[in-house]
Amino acid sequence: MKFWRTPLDADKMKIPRGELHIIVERCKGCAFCVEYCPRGVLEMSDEFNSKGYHPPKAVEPENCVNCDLCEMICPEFAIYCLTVEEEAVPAEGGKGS
Amino acid sequence: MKADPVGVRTGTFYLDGDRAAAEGAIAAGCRFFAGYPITPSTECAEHISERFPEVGGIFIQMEDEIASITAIIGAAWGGARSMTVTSGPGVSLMMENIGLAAMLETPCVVANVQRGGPSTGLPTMVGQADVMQARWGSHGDYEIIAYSPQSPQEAFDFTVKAFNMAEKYRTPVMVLLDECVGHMVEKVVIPPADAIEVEPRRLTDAAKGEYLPYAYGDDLVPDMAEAGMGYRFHVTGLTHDERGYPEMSVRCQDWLVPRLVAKIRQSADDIVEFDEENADGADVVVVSYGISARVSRMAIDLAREEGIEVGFFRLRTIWPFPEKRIAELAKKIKAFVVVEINLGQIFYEVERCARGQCETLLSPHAGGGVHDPEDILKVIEKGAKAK
Amino acid sequence: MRREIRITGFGGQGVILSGVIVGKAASIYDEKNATMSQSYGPEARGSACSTQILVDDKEILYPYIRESDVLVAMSQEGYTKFLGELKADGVLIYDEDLVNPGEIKKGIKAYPIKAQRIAETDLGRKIVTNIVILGFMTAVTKAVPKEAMVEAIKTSVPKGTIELNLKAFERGYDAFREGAGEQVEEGSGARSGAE
Amino acid sequence: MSPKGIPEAVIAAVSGEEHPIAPFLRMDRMPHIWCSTCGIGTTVKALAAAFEKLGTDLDKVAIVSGIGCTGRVAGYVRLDSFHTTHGRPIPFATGLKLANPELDVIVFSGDGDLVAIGGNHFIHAARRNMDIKVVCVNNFIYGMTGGQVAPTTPLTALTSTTPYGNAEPPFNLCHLAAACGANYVARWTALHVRRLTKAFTEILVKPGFCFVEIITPCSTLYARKNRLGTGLDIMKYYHDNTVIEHGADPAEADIVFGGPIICGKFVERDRPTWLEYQDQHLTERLGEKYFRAKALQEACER
Repeated sequence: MKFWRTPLDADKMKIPRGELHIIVERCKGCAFCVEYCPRGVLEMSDEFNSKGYHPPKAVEPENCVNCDLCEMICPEFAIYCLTVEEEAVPAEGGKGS
Repeated sequence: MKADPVGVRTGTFYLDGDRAAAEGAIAAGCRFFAGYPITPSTECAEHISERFPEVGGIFIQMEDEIASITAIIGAAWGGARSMTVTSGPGVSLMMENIGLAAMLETPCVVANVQRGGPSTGLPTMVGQADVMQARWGSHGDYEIIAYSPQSPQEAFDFTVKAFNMAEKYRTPVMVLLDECVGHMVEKVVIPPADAIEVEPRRLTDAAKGEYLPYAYGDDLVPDMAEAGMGYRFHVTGLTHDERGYPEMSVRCQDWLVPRLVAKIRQSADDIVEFDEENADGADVVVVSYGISARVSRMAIDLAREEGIEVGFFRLRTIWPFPEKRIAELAKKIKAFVVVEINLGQIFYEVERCARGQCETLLSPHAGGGVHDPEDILKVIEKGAKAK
Repeated sequence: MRREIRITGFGGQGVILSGVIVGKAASIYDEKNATMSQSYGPEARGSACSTQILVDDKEILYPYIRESDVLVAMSQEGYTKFLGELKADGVLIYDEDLVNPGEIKKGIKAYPIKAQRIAETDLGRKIVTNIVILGFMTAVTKAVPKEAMVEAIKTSVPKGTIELNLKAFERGYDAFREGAGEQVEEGSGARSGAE
Repeated sequence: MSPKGIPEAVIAAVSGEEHPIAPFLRMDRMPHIWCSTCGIGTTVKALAAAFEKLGTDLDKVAIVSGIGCTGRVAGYVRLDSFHTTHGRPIPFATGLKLANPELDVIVFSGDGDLVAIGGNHFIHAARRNMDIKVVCVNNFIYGMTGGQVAPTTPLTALTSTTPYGNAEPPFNLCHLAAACGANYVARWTALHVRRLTKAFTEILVKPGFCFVEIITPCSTLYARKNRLGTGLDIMKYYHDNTVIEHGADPAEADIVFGGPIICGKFVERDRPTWLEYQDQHLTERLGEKYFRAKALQEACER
């Protein structure tokens, strides 16, 4: 993970990881999640769901930091993140890298 | 279940019908009242506002009649026995939400102290022209229960009954006073609490997660849950299924609405009350209710002095209408004479039930006063001459 | 026997309370039926105000006055308005400082009383005028037993004023002298009553 | 099975999992009826998140809606929920709350419902400081009936009943609520999901009449008629044109067509609620005779 200014405690920081879940059939293709994901995890897919909408797909799922914004902003309750309980992912540029 | 003694002011009082209805409500366990001032019903609200702080009731004067009826429906779902009181123009405003109460199957009581109409009409003077509005006022099919007291004593008694029927059948119940009964002061005896029967609310005992708000048994009345009991139920004014969920379909409409009507109609014998005097063997039967029933009896006495065989039929409940008995009497008599302070409302109901088997005559009054007994007598005389 | 009583006056004279007391006395402290109705709206606020009490041994079927047996007038306006409904041989009771009855029809039994003056000077409280006149009416008409009226007053007036009101009642009651208020001779203007 | 979509059971079976909001919603009623890019669902998610944060006992929460698109919220959330008549959720909630003061009562409805047909109830409930939480999803238009002008429609905006543009000044809802005496007044947009969630956590614990206005896209009707693009374009508009100003005078926070949207927590104060005032006043006046006096005394001692 890159910082514009390396925090002093970057070596102790854990970067949270999220596991994205997309309920494709519930999606109505508003693209809010794609637009507002701060980590650029999502993209609209070319696939149709059965209602004819293009649901999002995770193009960089490993970038998800479990911020929940997609889950919060989705008006369809069609996307959510689950916390991935892993060891700390060291931040790039920190002392631990 | 007996009445809570906290609310019962046992004794002999000199009370007007409005205040007697208020005492009836409190005795029946009413602990939430929302209302808006309107003549000639205001004395009831005033009396409750004075009494409630000492019995644990919540009185709130709302911003209009629509808010008042809606608040009492909300209060019923919050666990209170609730009531509002109003008069003609106020009832007109309440009608949409009386339909909501019928649709959600909400026990609550609406008292209408009838005055002369239409529109603002005669605010301080008597009328009985809201009886059909009581039955048909809100849009869509539903049934209603309505009582018609003829004295302050009955204003007390019938208001207690109204609460009981509201709980028993989970329906809004109307008490149709008229200005004359509402404002007339007369002796009222309030019995001790243990002599007043109070119908308990039909609360569900279903396990959490298994409650279906509109599942019903033989009596067609679903058990109720109140907010906060943990059932987390949903109710809606939309056509709904037994889960309370909206379902816009012919099938669901046909499942729901006929039952709303049938739950009252099939129990009509339990609900309907009337007084009958010398109706069997009479040539003419006078049908009346409210204050007109009292005045009618003067005319009946005059007619009997003339040798006319007159019977008397007084509606204690107006809705449901005592169809069966009216139909039976129609076969035996020459004529019904309907005495009411309007230009023909219950008259049509009697005529419908008589099915042409006897004459049905109206002794009308446009409102503002009661009938002259001599005018009623003339109609009785006409009825006696019917074939 | 049905008796129809009209009490009329200004709003604020205690007309309605008077009606309640008479009705309560008859129906609760005597064994009769009695209904009381009052006038509503602007009438009750400063102008002519009235109450009608119907007393009967039987159930009261007709709720309004058709022909009054007794008219108690505490204002000119009320007197003018309701004189017409008084029976040809009815009883008229009026405060003679407040009502000029003009020519009283033959047959009507008229009983004047200076009720407000008695209340003000003898009792020191104008507010009990209505109770003075009720005492007088009770003595004149015997429509309701005196004891019943006393009980009704006790349970109808504010607690602190019971004694004063009972005194007012007695004072009005005693103001009637048997034999007074015989039928008024036409145009004679001769009225014998209390003070 | 819903006539419109895939049954939830199938979705759950296919995806194998369920959304974390599921316990809060009536999943058997999903999918909901709201259009693509409508923000109402987002506001519901924020409410659910607020409950989760607070750890609220949901058995003691009741929600009341009126009629309209937002009026359907009561039908979707798994609380004691009441879908009432048009304009009347506030008086219904008033009765519900006063009959059982232990309940948290939330009114969740739209702008047409709450401030047009229900406007009188709105101002009086605020005046009384009735202890209910009023959430108004404001999309500037009557959605369910097909895009007619609302009392919130900005001047000049096109609607199906103002085909030449709206010539009536709209209500500023926050100003209205504040002027009438609300204890808490805030405005956010459907984009401000975190701040909105925070606002919900605040009103759920704050006594008295609390009001949150949420500016929300209606892409199907309002945006289309006014050529404002997609729902996403509107969200971008919120992003670029929102001015967050806590404590701003709500009188200065009018919404103008094409203008900035001032958001924030405008009012937070502590007027006594209707029932608190009744209790205090009647205890003073009636003493022991006041029925609730004893219970209140016991509550104080506890």
